[in-house]
Amino acid sequence: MIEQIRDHVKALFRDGKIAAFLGLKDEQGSIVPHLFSTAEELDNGLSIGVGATNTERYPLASLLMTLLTGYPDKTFGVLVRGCDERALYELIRWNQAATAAERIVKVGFACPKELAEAHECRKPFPDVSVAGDKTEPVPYARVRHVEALELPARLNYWLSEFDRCIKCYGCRNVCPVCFCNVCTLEDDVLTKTGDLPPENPMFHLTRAIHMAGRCIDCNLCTEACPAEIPLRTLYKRVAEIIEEEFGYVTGSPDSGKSPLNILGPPPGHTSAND
Amino acid sequence: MRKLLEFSGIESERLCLKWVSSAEGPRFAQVVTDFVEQIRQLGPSRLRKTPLSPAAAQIV
Amino acid sequence: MSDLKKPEIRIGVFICDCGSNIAGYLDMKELVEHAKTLPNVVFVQENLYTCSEGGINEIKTAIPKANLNRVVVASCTPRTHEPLFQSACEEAGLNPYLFEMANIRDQCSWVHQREREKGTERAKGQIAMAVAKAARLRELSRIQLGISHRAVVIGGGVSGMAAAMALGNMGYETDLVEKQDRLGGLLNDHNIVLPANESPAVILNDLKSRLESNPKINIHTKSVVTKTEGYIGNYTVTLNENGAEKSVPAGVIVVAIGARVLKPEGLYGYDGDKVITHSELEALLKQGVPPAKHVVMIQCVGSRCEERTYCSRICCMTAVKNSIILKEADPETQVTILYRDMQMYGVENEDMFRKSKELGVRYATYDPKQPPVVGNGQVRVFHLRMGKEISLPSDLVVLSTPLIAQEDAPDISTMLKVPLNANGFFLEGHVKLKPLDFATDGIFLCGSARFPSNIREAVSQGLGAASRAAIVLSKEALFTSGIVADINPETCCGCLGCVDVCPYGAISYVTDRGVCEVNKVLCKGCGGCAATCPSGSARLDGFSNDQIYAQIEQALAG
Amino acid sequence: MSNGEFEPVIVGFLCNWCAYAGADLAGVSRLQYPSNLRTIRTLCSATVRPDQVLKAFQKGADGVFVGG
Repeated sequence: MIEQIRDHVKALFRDGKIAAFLGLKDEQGSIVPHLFSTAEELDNGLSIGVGATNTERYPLASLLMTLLTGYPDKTFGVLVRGCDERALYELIRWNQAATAAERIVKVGFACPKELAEAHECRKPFPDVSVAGDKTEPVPYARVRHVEALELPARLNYWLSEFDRCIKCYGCRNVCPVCFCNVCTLEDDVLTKTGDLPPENPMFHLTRAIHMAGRCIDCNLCTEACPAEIPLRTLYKRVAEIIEEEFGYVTGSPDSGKSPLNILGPPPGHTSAND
Repeated sequence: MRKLLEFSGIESERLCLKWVSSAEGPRFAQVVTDFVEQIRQLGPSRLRKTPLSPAAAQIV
Repeated sequence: MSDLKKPEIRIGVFICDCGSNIAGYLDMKELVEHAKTLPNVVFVQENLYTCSEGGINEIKTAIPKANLNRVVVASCTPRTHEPLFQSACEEAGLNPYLFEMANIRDQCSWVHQREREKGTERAKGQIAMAVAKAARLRELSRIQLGISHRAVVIGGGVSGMAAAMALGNMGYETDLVEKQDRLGGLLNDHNIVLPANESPAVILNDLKSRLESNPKINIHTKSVVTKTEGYIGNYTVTLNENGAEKSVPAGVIVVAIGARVLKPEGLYGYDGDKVITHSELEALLKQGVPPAKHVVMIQCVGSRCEERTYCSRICCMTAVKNSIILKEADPETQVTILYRDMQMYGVENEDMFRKSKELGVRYATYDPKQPPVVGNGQVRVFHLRMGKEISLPSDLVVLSTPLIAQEDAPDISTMLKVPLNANGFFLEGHVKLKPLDFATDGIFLCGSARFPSNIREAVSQGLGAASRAAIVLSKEALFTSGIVADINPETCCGCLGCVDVCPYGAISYVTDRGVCEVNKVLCKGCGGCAATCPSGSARLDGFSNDQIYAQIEQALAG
Repeated sequence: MSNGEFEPVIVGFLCNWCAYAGADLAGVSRLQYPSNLRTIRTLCSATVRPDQVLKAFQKGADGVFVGG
């Protein structure tokens, strides 16, 4: 699989289609994001992560945004899994790379079955794929577990989870679709900064609301959380609600405007007198 | 929003969104009366205890 | 920006008895004592009537005397009295946006008349909330705008003509823009207009000559509006007149583009010869009565159906009118009207309906599930009352088709950023309260562009729209409200959420800086942007997050 | 204050043009309703941010009413 990707990216370099390639690199055993600037460099450590259930995933989509802004006339190749591609779709929809969309060359690959299962991935492959065999989406069951609880138990469940929060903002920092320059969660008026635990459930529900129509279900937040708060379960349900209410699926290429940015009567609404 | 509250363990009935036009005084009174009654049935919010408990009040 | 550098916040609270309206139901002493304990409150006064001259003077005196920099009045509703108290603050040298009201009458004493204690508790809460908000108020300023005292009326039908005439007579330079080569719109095609029973030419010629002789009115025929820019008081409208482009300034724009008649292609064997529409019948009647002995009229053709759910309102009276004309020309002519419901509202229409029956016009209802069938010189229809199919001989079938929205309505809607409804007609600002206004300031609406209307309605709406417009034009200058949104360019991440949300098109994206910006003239202060902004960069002055949070905290402090 | 019966606190966000006016009209008509409501005037019900609703619950509101 890695060979296919290497050859493909080399061809992109050779044809002058990309100025550099944002991928992963094996640096003496640790896998880190890396910007490959020549075709030759690809021979030295290009990686897509090690092992079938590796945890070496990074928000490459948000790193790419920084590159696109920093080099406004360059085109970049980028390694994408299903989740990275969803993040890119969503970032483009939110105008974070709308004008730069044509400067992104996706080099996609399908995640192995074991990885997809480990993350219960809803679509473990990108639309644009050059390597790997597509595997089946894996359903995510945690939401139903929480729903099986009685209301008071649910609240207790969440409060006990949330109260472990140490406000490291890791969930936000790793999130590929968190693009705000300032974060509401650091707004002193909403919730005092520095207080621990944060005002719960408000603190985490506020973030959950901001994830509505944005979360692309990559699971990086839960992975990043040192307190092991099952944030994804919360955001997953939020995404379900958005889909139930508005028929909107985040991270798909053609869902149109975000439903949360439409105010006023839906199309077809008529005034009361006709 | 209501679905999120529900998922978090807060009764969704605690949030009420109603369209009341400027010409609907009686409806406003009725809506509020019904809503207050509904909340009475539900009992105090479980979140209320935290800020209003004597211990918390002392800290404040 | 530290709090230390800010001057101390000194709030004065004025609590109104409103005679016995408030004092009769709440414990005023307790309210006063409670208000004194609230943070930042340095002055509390009870007034018999705060809104009276005496009460206002007490506010004006107290501001300098107690060195107040925030004022809270606890009394009735800000919806009626806020401007009064704001101007009192302004006269005393305090920015009017440093004022806040607590509604302890309309939303407290009056609705809790039987609960003195609990009502007093609520009033205490509402006052505490108002004080908390007041402490966080910021000075805001209004923007003064110049005005172009001119109007553009789009559409030279009877409604647009009436609007232009009224505006011209009031002395405002008015450009009347008509896309056809003559004024009058649909009225040109009519045969006879009731109730005066006169030729439409009489009305049209009168209107035309008066328009033409008014030097304030510029008539542009064969002209279309191609572009509009600006905002209330300061529009620039670009016209294409006979192929030549030109721009005119306008303070207001009136949309009077009317409607058009649906051609019932494919319905009931419509052929424009033996099966025609009422407007085609009227064209024939102008030449003389057509030689038909058996006439069948079918109502609701292409209306009140799935594609067009509405009733076009004017077709019933048109059909009845034409049936009378046919009957009066030759009593031997058989006229039958097949209908679903007859809509003959008003005294004159009802009289006309009765007269048609006296003349022998026959009426039969049909079921839209079993519509009439036209063919072979007859119309077959299932007669609901008789419960069987009947066959009517016919040498002429006349179809009542609805007025439908103009083809260029979507273009004008996009150009002026004003909405259309599902049927393609323009959507007014408020069904009952703003029937001639759009939600966008400075743009008005009349006639069949809004909904099929008869001549009288079209004229009265035209006159109404003109007087709505004159409210703007008669001002020397406009002041925007200080309550507008603001986007912090430092923190805006350019996601365009606010641009999509804004119902007034007041936010634009500044491409080179990658941020969104509010046009404070267009902004109505609805705060939709503030609610959708993920980064909290958009803020509604006067209703900002910290102010609302403070109110929430106070509401729950008790 | 508490005399046994539970008195909920309800925060009401009222749109200036609709529900706030409706509430005023209820007052003008002297329609009686329970006094558990604390109203906050907003300029449009669309401005009520979800985090404001959450804040109200966080601070212990037993109910939140949004009137458009």
